[in-house]
Amino acid sequence: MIFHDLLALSSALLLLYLGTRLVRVAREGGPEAALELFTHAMRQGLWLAIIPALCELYIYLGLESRIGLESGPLRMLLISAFVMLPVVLIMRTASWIAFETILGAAAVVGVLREFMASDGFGLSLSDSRYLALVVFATIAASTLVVRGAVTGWGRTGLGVLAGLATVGGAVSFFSVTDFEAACFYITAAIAVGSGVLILVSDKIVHMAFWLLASLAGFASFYLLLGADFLGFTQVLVYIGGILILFLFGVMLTQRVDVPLKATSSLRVLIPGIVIGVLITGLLVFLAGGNNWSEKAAKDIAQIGPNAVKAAEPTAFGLGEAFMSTYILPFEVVSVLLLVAMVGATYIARGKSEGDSADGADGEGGVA
Amino acid sequence: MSGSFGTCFNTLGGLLAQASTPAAEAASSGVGLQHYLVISALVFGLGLLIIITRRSTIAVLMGIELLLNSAGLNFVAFAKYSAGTDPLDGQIVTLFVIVIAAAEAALALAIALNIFNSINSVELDDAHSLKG
Amino acid sequence: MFSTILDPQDLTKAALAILLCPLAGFVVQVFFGKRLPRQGDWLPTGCMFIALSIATWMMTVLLSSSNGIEPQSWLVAEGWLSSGAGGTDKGLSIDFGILVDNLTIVMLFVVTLVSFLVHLYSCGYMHGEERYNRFFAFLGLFSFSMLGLCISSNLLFLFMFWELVGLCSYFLIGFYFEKKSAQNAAIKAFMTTRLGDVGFLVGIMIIAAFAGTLDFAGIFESLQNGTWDGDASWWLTAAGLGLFLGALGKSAQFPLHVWLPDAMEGPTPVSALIHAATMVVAGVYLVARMFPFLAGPGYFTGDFFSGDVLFYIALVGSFTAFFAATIAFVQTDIKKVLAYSTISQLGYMFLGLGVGSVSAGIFHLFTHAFFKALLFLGSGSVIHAVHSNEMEDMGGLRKKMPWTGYTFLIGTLAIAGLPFLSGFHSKEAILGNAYAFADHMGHGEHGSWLHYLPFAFGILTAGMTAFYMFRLYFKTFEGKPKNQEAYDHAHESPWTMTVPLCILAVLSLGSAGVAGKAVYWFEHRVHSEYLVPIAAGADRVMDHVSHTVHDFHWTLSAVSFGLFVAALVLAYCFFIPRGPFYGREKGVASALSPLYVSLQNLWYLDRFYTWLVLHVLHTCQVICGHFDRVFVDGFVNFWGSVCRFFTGAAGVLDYWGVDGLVRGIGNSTLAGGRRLRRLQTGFLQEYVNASLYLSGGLLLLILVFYVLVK
Amino acid sequence: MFDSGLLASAAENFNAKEFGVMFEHILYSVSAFTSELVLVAFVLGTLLLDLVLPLRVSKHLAWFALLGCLAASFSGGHGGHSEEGLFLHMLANDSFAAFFKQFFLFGAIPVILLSYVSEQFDGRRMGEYYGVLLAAILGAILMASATHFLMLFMALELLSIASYILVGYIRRDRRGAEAALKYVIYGSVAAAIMAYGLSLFYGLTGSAQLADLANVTFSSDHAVWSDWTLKTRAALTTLVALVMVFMGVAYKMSTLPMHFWAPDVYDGAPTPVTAFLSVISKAAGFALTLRFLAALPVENLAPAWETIPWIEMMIILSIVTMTFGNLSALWQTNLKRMLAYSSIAHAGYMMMAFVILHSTGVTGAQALGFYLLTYLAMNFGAFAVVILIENRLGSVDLADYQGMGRRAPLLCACMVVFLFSLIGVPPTAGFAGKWYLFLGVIDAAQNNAHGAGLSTWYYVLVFSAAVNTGISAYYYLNVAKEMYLVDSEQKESLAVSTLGKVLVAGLAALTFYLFFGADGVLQNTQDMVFH
Repeated sequence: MIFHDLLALSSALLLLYLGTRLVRVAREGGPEAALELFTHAMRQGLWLAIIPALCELYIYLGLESRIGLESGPLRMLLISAFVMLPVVLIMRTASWIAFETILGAAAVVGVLREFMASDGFGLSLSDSRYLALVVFATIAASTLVVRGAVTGWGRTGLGVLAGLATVGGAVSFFSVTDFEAACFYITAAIAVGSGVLILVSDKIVHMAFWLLASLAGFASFYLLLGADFLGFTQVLVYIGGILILFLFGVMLTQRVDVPLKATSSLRVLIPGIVIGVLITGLLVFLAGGNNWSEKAAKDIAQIGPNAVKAAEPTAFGLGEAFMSTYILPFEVVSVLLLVAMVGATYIARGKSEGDSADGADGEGGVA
Repeated sequence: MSGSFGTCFNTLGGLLAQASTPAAEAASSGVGLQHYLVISALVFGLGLLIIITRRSTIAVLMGIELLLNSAGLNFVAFAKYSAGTDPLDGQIVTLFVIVIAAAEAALALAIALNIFNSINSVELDDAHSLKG
Repeated sequence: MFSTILDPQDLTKAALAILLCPLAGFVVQVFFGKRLPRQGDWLPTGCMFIALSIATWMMTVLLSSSNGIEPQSWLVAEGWLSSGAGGTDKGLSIDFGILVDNLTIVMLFVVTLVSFLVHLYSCGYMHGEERYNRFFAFLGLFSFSMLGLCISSNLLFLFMFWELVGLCSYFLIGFYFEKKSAQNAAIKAFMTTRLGDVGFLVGIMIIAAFAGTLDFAGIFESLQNGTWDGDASWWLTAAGLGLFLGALGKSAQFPLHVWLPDAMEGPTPVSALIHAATMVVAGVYLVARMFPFLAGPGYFTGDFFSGDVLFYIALVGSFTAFFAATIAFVQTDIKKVLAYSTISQLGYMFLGLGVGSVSAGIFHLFTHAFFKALLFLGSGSVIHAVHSNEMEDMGGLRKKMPWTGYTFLIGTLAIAGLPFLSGFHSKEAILGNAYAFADHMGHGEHGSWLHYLPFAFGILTAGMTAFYMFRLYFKTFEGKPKNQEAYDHAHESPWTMTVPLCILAVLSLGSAGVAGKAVYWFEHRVHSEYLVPIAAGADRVMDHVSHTVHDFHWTLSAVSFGLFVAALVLAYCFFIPRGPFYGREKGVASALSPLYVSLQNLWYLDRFYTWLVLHVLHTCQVICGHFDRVFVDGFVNFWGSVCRFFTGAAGVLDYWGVDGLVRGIGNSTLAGGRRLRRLQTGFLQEYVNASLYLSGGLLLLILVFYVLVK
Repeated sequence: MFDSGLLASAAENFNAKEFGVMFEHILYSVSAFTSELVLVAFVLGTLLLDLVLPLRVSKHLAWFALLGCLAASFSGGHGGHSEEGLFLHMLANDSFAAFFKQFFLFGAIPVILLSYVSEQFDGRRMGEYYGVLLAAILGAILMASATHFLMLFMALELLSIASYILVGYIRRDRRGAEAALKYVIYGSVAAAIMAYGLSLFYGLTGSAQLADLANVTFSSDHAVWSDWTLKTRAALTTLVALVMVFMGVAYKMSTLPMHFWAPDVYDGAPTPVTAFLSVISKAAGFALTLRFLAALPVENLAPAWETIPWIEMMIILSIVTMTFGNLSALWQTNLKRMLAYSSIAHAGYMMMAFVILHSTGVTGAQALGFYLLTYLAMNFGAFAVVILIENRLGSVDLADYQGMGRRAPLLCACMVVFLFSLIGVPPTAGFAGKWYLFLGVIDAAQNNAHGAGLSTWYYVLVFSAAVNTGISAYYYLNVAKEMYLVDSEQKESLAVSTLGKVLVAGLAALTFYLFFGADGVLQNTQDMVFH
């Protein structure tokens, strides 16, 4: 199809761009400079280029299996490895073991899943329960790992979080009645509670941790809503990418453990809190009592409150949609990412003013 | 356990709504659309509060991520529960929102780094030379 | 080619030729003027001469026809600007066209004549000035705009040329831009007239919306069709007042007259051209042109005295005439006296139009153009000689400058209304019509003393005019020199300056040649019919009016002659050394000191504007001090700008306005604490906050509408 | 989960015929999408050429980018406008979209030339700049034609992200960095709020198509509870969603309540970028908003919409925006800041187009399209003069313009033309543009285009706009005054590049042309419709 060719072309051009710049820098500043530029670019968001490539790969595979090629666990492994590559690269320079752990857990999800779905443990879990279990386990494990690094309220909060996640995991592992509701409330507590903790934390790194927990909660929501691919993407992109980026931002711009100047001045704070609370109240008011549509009632009436609808894998559908209905956004987003990437690398480039000194760019103005 | 949670939730919803709608009644013991919407509204509010009250650029960016996530959750929840919709529609929108958010965050951080190189700070309050 | 242009059957081509002459002069002058011999002053002058020749020819065509010519129009560019879904009922199509009728020809003649003489005069007066070439370029552009204004067949094009006239006046008033006062005067003139133009534009919009056309013929037709009947009559009045507001600004009528005296900062020929003969009469022309519209649907049934707008015009005009005359009493700057006299005479013109006699108003415009241009150019000649504007530096100059002195005397007599001079005729026509109006309306159903007011003001002003003009003349040209040094250096001006004076003097006499014939022709018009075509049904009323005017004619002449003589005697007593009260004017003044002081202060009007603005400002400050900066900033800026609008006097303003503001803000800041930051603080989170609040406010506003309105 | 059974069922569901139809449609869409594809190719081309070209040549990539715009403009000649849209209702394929496509491609040319003549970028590699600029143009084009929430959001983000980069393009410049930071944060917040609003609309209609906004319906059976405040809570939701979406687009249009970023960002950004933001970015926002509003039903009102007073809201916003802009501009001494506030004021005028959206006379699309054209000419012109003078003086302070009339006669003469056009004085384009807007509103008031009872509102709107043009005259004339009526000690004339002079003169000529040739231009905008 012409679009695949176009896509391939744009990816090729992208690689060409990167490659040429690297070669150029290498010629002018030697291999060290090139390496530095490369790692710097990776830190600064070049990894974003992976996302369309990832989607592309996923879809290619999805379409292939549609016409009869069975790949199964191998495919998931491939994807996981592919995704982990830049993450690990970043990890190594940052040596954030905790994150490595979390992401490692996220990455084995695919393998585990394949294994368990084939009754490897002799358990027959429904999809949703299984997914929820994985997410909760991830959260709990990572929290416990990270907990050692923090002190004070952050430590307590993490403990609570870990407890919640453990309960969630237990709920999902043992067949509890009204499974979905239990999962939902625990996830909600994690997502919203972590959000509150972001608001009141006094250290930027703690905020990042809480953001991680909150976003993991959202991933869990997506899974509960039957959007498996979306849940994984959330984990990979947000937790694997954006958060790392944030932490780099933190490291590059300020000392990690220094408490922040608490908040803005009162003249912003008070009216800000007032309007924020008002808006929240309004939205909750609207969400809570609106007769949004007829279907919600019907669906639940048909299925019954306690019956968990068997979630179908969404990858096939998404793949098809990407290649048909949503082909245009799919192509446009690659332009968008290209622009963002070019811009981010350009703007965050080192201290040298003119472009003639590209070779010195590698140092990246970093610690 | 679920009972107590559910009661709390429905009491809240009932207070807000003054009368529960059929959808809420049908889902009284389960999780329905409104539950997700309330969560997303709460997170949206939290995001706004973070944006307004925290001074660090990076914290503000985290707030923006929360806003975008709450919008995404809305899309997915509506897609699952609303009439006549293909669930995949909402998911795809959210997928793109995530990707766009990533691009935006990367760029914003690059810009924050850039201003750090100029004024040696990423506090928003320190960047106010343009005014009037 | 000449036969095409000079075709008595089709005058529109000739009108276009007149329009293009000064344009051509301008274009060449602006690009190549500096490189031409004599900096190219002969070029625009020559172009204006050609234009004048054609206009004179048109005038002869007009005069040779007993009842005037039929209106002729020529659509030069049809559908130049069109809108609406291709010719639907509410679509609007605007054509650029040329309309030539009696009124146009009169205006063309006046403008080209005065303009040509001013060009000629400037060759002498401006000689050796910096930017000499540019001055002529501006003069050419100005003449072009004024001529374009007169021949447009379309209100929108009239407006465009109108704006162009304003723009040129901006350049010409600010010609000596080295002087701060000239800069301020230029801005003041432009802004004040623009204030009126807002009304004009609104009027145009309303007309476009209702009539669906902006062609004059189309507008009058819509009036006849009943488009404006019923509920729409309110809009008719609104549109009429809007147009009048435009005229008010341009023609410097009360209360927008404040710019004209300041505008004397421009070179004297410019004063003569812009502020005596052409630009300020644009408003008069507009009212005359739109007369049927302003008179309302009654115009077509002969009931055009009943139009609300016309009556307002008469009231404002007559009051302005009186008001400006009082101020002219005490001015000591020769050009300022003439400036206020101009305002006063323009008031006369509006009085004439307002009482329903277009011919009388335009007649006065016609004669006024000559004697006022004469007076201005004469004063320019004097200023040129003694290098001062103050009458305290003059006196006895007639002996040194006979040509200037005698021609100035003729001008004075003409404006003062000596019988059988041009000014006398036109003033009589206006007063006669004003009396007829008062007589007709005052006895009518809704008649009141208000209807006699215009006439009363008019007759009062006639006497006052004579007095202050003689005061001017006596103090300048008669008696003993008050400043011997200046007197010794004074000398007669070169011929380029005196020749225009003589020509204008002859025209002001109104007894010979073209002017004489024109004056008689005009008088004939005034007593029989109107310059603009009148409806058939109006004949009866016309007859009645003209009879009243005729009956009253001799009484009126006697009265005004009496006033003239009384004013002359009084002026003689005060300002001639042999007179019994010579030198005692100060005593009289101090006896009448409250009146005198207020006159000297221009009836405190300029100050009133300043005071009003500052007072309101202060109140607002106190109130707003406790609001958010949004409101404070808004009001401060707004009132600050209004201050500048009206006063333009930077010195006073800086002290009372800006400093006062700063002080006020300082105090409020102390009181109101940190809440009074500037809105655009530079703090991003405050922006976000403010945006959220504003959005919330927006939501609330919608809810209010939602609940209340729907 | 990935067992063969599922795969088999998926294969069964696969309908080859349906797929074929879709494929046909996509092929068709691509043929109507050529100019955007060409633009993308030039984006990549610019970036790549920058890598192989030496530094001193990279400045001249401007010509390559210019070529890209022209090529895209000429390759857009797809015959016939279909009503079914492109890419399965992702984009509209109507005359409105076509007009704006050409508008943006045409408007990019002055931006590129301004960047080329500006000396702010000297010594910098310009490949990324022009590449990103072209991508921004692509975003603007998509914004004008998007008919799907996702596409709409994505196009807006594409333009925004590209703009952030352009604003911060001069690294290590403190003001530029601050401007970029403010822009990116403010913009992200606005976009996120808009996304939330869109999600609410999605929930209300069950569809992400703009066209389905008309289907917002509420069953009022369950709404008895709410009589104490509103008729339905659902209607309140619609209002909130509307305001939220409006916040997103208002930020692009720089109208109240989301205008706060504009003065600071305009001030700190490189001047050509400021010009870009004030015209192209704004125009894209207006195009998007107009399309959005056009999707709201007016005729045969759906139950939810008949009570939403969005026209009154627009009128109030329009008045407040123009007044705010003009009043704030009065006291500015920095020319870029003044133009920023003036740009806010002009956004207020342009908002008048929204209220005459469905008129039978001058339609909103027509008046807006024409006004944007005039605004393009005059505002780019003004910025061109500012840039050329900034090149020499390194300052945009009004005080430095004293006596400039003698030092740079051509520039200042043209500047006066632009200023008068911005005021709206004939015979310049600004007058014609305003004329059409004003006329449209009055026309609509006469015809009761949006129902009776609004006429007074319309007259108030026109009156305020007329008063506002009066106010604006003050600060525009102030610039003219400084240039011509104030003398300065500096007398030597400014050396201005020939290209700069040609550019300025060309824009001045365009300013006049749009007045005198208004008729011809309007013929092109007359049949602008939405599908």
